[in-house]
Amino acid sequence: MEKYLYIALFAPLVSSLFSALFTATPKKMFTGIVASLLIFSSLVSSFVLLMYILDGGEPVHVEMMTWMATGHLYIPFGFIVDQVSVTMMMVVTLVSTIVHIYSIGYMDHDKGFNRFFSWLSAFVFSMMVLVMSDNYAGLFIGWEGVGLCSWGLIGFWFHKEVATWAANEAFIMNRIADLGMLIGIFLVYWNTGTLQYDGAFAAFSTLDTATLTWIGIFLFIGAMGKSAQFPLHTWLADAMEGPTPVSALIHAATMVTAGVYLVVRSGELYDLIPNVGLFIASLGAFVALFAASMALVNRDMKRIIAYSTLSQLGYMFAAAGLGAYWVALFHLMAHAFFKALLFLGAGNVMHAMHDELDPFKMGGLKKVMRWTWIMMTIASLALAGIFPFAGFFSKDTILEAAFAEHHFVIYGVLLFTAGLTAFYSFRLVALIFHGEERYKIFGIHPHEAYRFMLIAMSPLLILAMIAGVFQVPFFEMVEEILNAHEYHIHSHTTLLIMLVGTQVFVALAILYAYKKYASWSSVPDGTSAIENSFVYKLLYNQYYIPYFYEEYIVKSYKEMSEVFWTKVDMKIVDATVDGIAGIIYGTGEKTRDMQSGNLSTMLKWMVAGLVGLLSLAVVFGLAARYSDEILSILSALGV
Amino acid sequence: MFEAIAFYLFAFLTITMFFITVTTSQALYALTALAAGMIFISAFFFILGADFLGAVQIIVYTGAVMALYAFGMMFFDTTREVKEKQGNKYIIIGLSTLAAILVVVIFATPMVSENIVALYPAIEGVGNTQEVGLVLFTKYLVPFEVAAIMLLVAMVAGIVLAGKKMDLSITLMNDEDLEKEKNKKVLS
Amino acid sequence: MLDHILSILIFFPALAGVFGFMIQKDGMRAYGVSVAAIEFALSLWLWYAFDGSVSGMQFMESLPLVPSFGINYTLGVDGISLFIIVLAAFFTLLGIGSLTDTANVKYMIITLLFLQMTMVGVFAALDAIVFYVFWELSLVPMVYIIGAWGGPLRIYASIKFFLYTFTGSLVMLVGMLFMAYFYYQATGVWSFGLLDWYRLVLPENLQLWLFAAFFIGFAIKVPMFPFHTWLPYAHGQAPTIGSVILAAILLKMGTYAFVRFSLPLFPDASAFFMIPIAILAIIMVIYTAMVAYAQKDIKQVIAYSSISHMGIIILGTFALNVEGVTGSIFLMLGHGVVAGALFLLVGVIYDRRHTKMMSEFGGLAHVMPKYATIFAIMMMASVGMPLTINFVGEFLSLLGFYQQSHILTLLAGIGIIVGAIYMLAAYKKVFFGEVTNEKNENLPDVNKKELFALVPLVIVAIWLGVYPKPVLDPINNSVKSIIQLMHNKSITELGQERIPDLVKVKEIVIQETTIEEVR
Amino acid sequence: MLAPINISMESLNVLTLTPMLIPVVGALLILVLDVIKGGLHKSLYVVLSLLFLAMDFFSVVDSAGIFAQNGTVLGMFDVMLIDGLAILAQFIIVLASMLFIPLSLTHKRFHEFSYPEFYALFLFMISGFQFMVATDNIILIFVGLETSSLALYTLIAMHNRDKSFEAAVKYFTMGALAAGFFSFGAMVFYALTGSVEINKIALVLAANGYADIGYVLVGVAFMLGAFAFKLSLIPFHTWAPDIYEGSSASMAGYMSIVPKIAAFIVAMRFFEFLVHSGIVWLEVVLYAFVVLTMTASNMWALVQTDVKRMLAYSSISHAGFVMAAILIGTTQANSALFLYWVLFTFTNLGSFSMLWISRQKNLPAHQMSDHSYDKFAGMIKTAPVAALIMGLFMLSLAGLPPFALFWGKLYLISSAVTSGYTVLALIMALNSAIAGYYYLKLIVYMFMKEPVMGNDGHMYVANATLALKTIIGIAAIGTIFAFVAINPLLEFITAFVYNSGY
Amino acid sequence: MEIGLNHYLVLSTILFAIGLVGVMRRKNLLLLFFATEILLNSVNVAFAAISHYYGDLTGQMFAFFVIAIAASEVAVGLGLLIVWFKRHGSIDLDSLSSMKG
Repeated sequence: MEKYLYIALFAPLVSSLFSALFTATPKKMFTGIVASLLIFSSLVSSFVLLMYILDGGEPVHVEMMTWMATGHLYIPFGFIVDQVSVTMMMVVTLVSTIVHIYSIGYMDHDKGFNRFFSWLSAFVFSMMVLVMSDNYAGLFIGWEGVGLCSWGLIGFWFHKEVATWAANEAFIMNRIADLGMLIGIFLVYWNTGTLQYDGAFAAFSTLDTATLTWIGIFLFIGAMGKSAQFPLHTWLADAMEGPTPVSALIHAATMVTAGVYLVVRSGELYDLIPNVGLFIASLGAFVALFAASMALVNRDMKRIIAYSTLSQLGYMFAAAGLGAYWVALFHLMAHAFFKALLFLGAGNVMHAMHDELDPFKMGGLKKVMRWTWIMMTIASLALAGIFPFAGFFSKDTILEAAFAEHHFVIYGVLLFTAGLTAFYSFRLVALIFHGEERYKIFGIHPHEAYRFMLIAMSPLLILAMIAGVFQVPFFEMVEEILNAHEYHIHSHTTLLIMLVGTQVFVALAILYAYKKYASWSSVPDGTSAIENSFVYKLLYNQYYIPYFYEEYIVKSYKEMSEVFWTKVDMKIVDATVDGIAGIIYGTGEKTRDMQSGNLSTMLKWMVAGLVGLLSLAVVFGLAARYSDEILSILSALGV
Repeated sequence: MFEAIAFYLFAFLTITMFFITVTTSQALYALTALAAGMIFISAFFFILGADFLGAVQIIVYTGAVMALYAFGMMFFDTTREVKEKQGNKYIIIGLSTLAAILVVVIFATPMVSENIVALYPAIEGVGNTQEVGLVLFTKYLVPFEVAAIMLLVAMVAGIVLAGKKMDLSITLMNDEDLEKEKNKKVLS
Repeated sequence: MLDHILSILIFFPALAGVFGFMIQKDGMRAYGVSVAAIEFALSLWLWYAFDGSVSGMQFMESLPLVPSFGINYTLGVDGISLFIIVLAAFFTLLGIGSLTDTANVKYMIITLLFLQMTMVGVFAALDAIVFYVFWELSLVPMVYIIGAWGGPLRIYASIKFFLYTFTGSLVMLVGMLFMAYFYYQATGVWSFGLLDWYRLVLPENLQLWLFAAFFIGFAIKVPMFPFHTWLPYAHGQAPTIGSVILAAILLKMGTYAFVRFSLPLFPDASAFFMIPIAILAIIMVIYTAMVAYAQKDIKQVIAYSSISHMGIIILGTFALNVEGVTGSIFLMLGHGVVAGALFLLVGVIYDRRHTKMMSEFGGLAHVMPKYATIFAIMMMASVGMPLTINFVGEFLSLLGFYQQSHILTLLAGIGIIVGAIYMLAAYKKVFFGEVTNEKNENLPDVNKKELFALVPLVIVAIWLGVYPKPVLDPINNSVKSIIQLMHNKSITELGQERIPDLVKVKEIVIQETTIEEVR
Repeated sequence: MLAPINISMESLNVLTLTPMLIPVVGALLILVLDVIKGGLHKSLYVVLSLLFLAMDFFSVVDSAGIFAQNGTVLGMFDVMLIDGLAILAQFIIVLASMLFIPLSLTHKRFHEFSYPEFYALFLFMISGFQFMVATDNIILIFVGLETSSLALYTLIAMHNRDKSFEAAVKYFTMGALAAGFFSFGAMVFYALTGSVEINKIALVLAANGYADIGYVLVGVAFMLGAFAFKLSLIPFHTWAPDIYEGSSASMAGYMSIVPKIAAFIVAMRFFEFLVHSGIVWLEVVLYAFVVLTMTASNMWALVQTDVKRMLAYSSISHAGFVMAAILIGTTQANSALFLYWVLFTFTNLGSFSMLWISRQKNLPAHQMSDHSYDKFAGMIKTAPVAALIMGLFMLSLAGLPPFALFWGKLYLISSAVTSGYTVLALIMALNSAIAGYYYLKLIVYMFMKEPVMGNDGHMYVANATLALKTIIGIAAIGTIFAFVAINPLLEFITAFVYNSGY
Repeated sequence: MEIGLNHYLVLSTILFAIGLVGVMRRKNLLLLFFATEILLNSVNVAFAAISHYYGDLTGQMFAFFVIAIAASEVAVGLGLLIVWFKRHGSIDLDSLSSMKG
């Protein structure tokens, strides 16, 4: 099995390096094809491994070589394929294979075609390292690696100012979280003496709660950055400046879920600290609602989907925080499928609309882009959690888990969010595909995407529809290592009421969205009453958080840097040094007149020197001669 | 008693003479006062029994040194009134008075140490000149000879500096000029 | 030959430099490259022959110089110094090989060869005075390089560089003399031998004073905040090759000296000053990173980034445990490679445009894709991306210091954020966007000569990031012996508490080589 | 009546006089030769002087051998004192003189070298210095001092241009005042102890337990004034820059070395016992002298525009630095003094010689003085070897290892450290750093600036001949390879100093 | 009223101080040299006195050599002055200030 492990791991690397060879040359179709094939081979290997694990095989654990070893620290390049990581591997390789193939079409006309595949494959490799590593340090390699590739891919169109800005923002925001992660790793090392998962988990039970809490918090801070949880969420929406396949792969299906993966992976830790878990769950629920609310009014197709991703990540964290790791993981998987599908569909739309993103400028596209319409509708249904699509199985289980754990507030929030999700998803679908063909105003002639792109997307379509089937096998698989409960509400009646109630609520939301937007006819110009209402503005400006960051953090950082340089460094630190030198030089300059060159003055200096010596001599001589008297006087004075 | 009177008298005279020397604006007065002061100093030597020294003082100072200075004065044409720009008088007076007072303060107190042994005691019944000769040509033979070298140096120096050799400066001349001068046989 | 390999390594370039005066101008470059290549090959041989499993000094040589005053020409390498020597040889080779056509190439190469002598000498010296000799001597060629080939402020910069470091090292010299005197008092024999000094246990107050004296010398060289202001000038004005060598090797002398002198000689003082120095290091990390962000000149950005990274090295050094110290030494190598490469990269555009102002550039990724790629790799290495050389060092340094202070490490860790900020911002300004300045439209991409220098650096940066073991192991062994020595020597409770006892935790064999054995 | 005096020749130890008499004989020979046949070329006199100096040198070697066997030798009614200090000082004096005298074989003609009197006076001067160091009798010290000083004044003036006369007159006048100080100081000590021999003075004072401390201090004050003048300690230094500037570069270099070592020896003889007697006043005053001299002269050197004047101030600073050895007063410190001065001889004479070979007769319009900094701009481009050598001397003066002066500084600072003068050691170190600036300034001009238009580099060697180049070569080799010689030198010096009881 | 050694020492000091005044005050070099003669003479008085009171001849020796030195100085000093005067026609020391700083 190790062979498959290595293939799964290194095929993307080979793909990346191969494509990298051609980065400086014009587009070469075969780089895309080779890359896709290599990623596909990785998918196949992952599938083989999945089958092996499903068959009840022992987790595959390899230690390739030593990475760092010093003192007591020993970090190998170790990889493990167990139930959790194989799930992630499947998700990653599957979505990436599809995205790769899709990108051959999507990036067709781009100058940086070869470079794109190099970055994309590099990302897959990093993600594989992230999920397959058997220790925190290896995870961190992948963690940073995906950050790097995300930077490269968001800023892929580096001639665009916004794109590069977003890339840097994403990288730096992630770095903030990475610091937390790093501290978490340090804590793990100094308290358990190892960074290997098995060793560390075994040692956790011996540690006191305070330490564990700190570890849990810091690791979660890392997860917050990567998964764009509040308050580090702003980068995700901005990251939509990257090519859409990137958004599909990185900012929907895989990288952003790394945080969830981390929490799931460290489940044994979070089990020991339920308070932190509750915090994670609460934050997740909050983010779910918070992001969904922003998605309600946004006028950027990709951003809406991005907020939706954010919201779904909130769901995952809510589940993971409540200890329902397998549920979180399952939702992660399901979400990957339908969200990637949604993004790729959005990519088709963008392609068709010449990179227009405002859904209000579209409308009626279903006639031109039939398949895309179908796919996006199904993906939205899945997202909304309509039976029998994938989302239903995963999301409802989260609600059940929240209910079963008696966290009714979280349950309520998540339930309400489910309605919002349905609303904004179908607001989007309705605006894009239904109603009047508003794009005609702008003189755009949309067309359907290449066929092979649609074919490439089809596995996702299928999975979005049927992934619910896997719920039980999945549960059975992961329960071996995750502390998994089946969340059964004791009363079947309650369960039924909940299920049906939720479905009805969601369906109502969908209908409302259709009703409101399916026949939309005009492009809003910011004059309507609703657009000027406080709530609308608040939501549209993302609660003014980016504005706050820009005004109060970025600007003040810039100003402070400027002050540090021009004032502190130049005017204080350096000026002190120069000042000392200047004083020495200046003293020389001022006192050089002592050397007046006049002989008489020179002689006077000599005599003055002598007199100086003599006065000292007399003072000292008298003091020495009358030392007894002086001492007695001094002692009389009480000195 | 005689000694005391003589001391104070000559002390007064030397101080006055030297004072005139350093303060007068007439160069000739200064020269004369210096010569007089030196002669009065020789009086101390006689009082103190250093006859030979007194004689040397008169011969060397009044005879040789003063003659040289007189010659110099004529050469420099400083027999008239000397105009000197004076700087800050207070510095001069202050410094020298301070120096004097400081030393006097110490010197006015008698010495307490008593371990002084005369290394070359005066010999009873022997004239001062003889004694001096004895010490000078035994113990101080080497300094005496070095003094001779010193005088030789002074002589050579005086001849070199004041003679014609310094009239033309080779240092300041270019090579061409030097060749010309050489032809004139002025330079060696 | 192997017995005297260190002497050969030191004096071969100097001798070659002297002979270089006889070479005609045309052949000078070839001569320089071949000399540097031989030197590099010799250094590789040294590495090959080095037994990484031994913790003590190897290839020791000793020759009496002023025996009556205890000064001996003693050399030796251990895992700590070995790699910096190799790096010095490596960079001299790259530097000479990629030298652009400047005025007086001949003198430049001769100067570089002399510089190499001093660099190797500093790291191979095991006698305080010999160390000091090379330490000071290294100033001269560097001052000449800055002053003769530098920018408009070159004279100010070179004088500042010289005087600042010279002042610091003179204070250090006084410290060394005290150290020798205490050794004399303790044993009745004068000695400046480092290994002799290692055996001397000093009372705490003396340790504190001497530590301070050495600290001034080292801190200025590093340079530590607030003694750092010479560095931006030196880098800003120096020609490319000067900045490269300065950043890659010369700065490491300071941090190396901390490990070689301050820690083992004054364990208690090191423990005592750990927190204040860590605070200084944190200021270095964050403050200079912010200052770097405000820079307009790309070279200044990298200059300040050097200071920032040196902060992490200092932090790792004063972690006083194996992880931290090993990490800091590895980071010295890492920063050497990365900063050296970045300065070389800046030199590439400077050669083409004769300006380093970021506002003059923009969109270079369009016209110089290879260049942008290499720059990006090195930038990522600089911000400490895992699997690059810097990450290993930074990770270990911070990890090590975490044992001593959690909160300070957290603060220092901000460095990885602010480091990313200025680097990415600078990269964005130079490479991203449209080509706005028409002068940049036809800039040629990196040429072969530049690739000759850059590609090996990229390879090293990644190779040692992925597989640091061959370097890390020897360092680790030597560091263990130093830490154990410190623990054994420390006399205060603080020292005992802060410096781990390795013997207790795990059996390790500490070998002590002494000068007597060599003689 | 007096009894006839019987003195055995053996007790006189006439041989103790040989080293001093050799130059006297040489000087007389030169004078006689000139009388017999005038107009001989200067090279003859140079070689003759060298010959006599060589003989002098060997005779000092001879006395060194005697000292190594028998210890201190007294002679000529105990006036002559041949101890380690005397021998070491004579070595330095003769060596420096031998390095100096070939410098008169210049390519250009200068006034003083054309006259045999120059060489005669020079040899007389050397003998004066030798007498000065080889005795502890204040009278002989005084006479020797004056002999050499008078000769020196004349030698300076013989350069024969306005500045040199000005320099000579200034030096002379101040020297006369200093002579007054010296004699007054000697008088006070004579009054105190009835003796003019330093060792007896020390004995008597110690026997009295320094009862008349006031008198002692007055005497010391005057003596200090006289020595401070000779050693150019601030504020008695004012002559030094002007005299160095006024005299020829070679003479300036010579003056920075030989008269000072002679004065140092006398100062060492005179102050050592006082320092060790625990007079706080003296320690304070010497401390002040050392610090003031080092620091202030460094500051003034910073602001100079002429290299020779800069070197003059730097010489003052070095003198202050070495004065610290007298203050510290241990065997190590006194040895350090000699070590320092030997190394300083090579370096400083070398750097002044470099100025000397670049001496022009006519200054270009833009050049303000003989050796202004501008003159050396871009020297590396036009005269690389000369620039390298000059740079070498500057680095050595700055105390950069491993060049000569570093070892001197090292040992001297170490002696301060060893005797607990921590602050002094730090001040000395920091002053070396300040000094680094002005030495570097010249290097900056030479190596980093562009040459003035029309400068083909010839002017840097305008005055060069083989003889001058040889001397510079010797100085350069001595400066670079000093580290080889440190150990034997140190052992030799320490043994001699220790065995002389210092 | 016995005249003791101290009297002579004080006298010598006063004379010395007068010499110092002259040295500092005089701008005419020739007259300045007079003052230096006074300095040396004042010391001679003291030497003779000490010699007398201690019954020791060394003081007289010293005075003797001081006189010799003074005489030599005059020779050299006058020589220098003559050269200077030949060039500049002045022996005012204010004319001697081409070097300074």
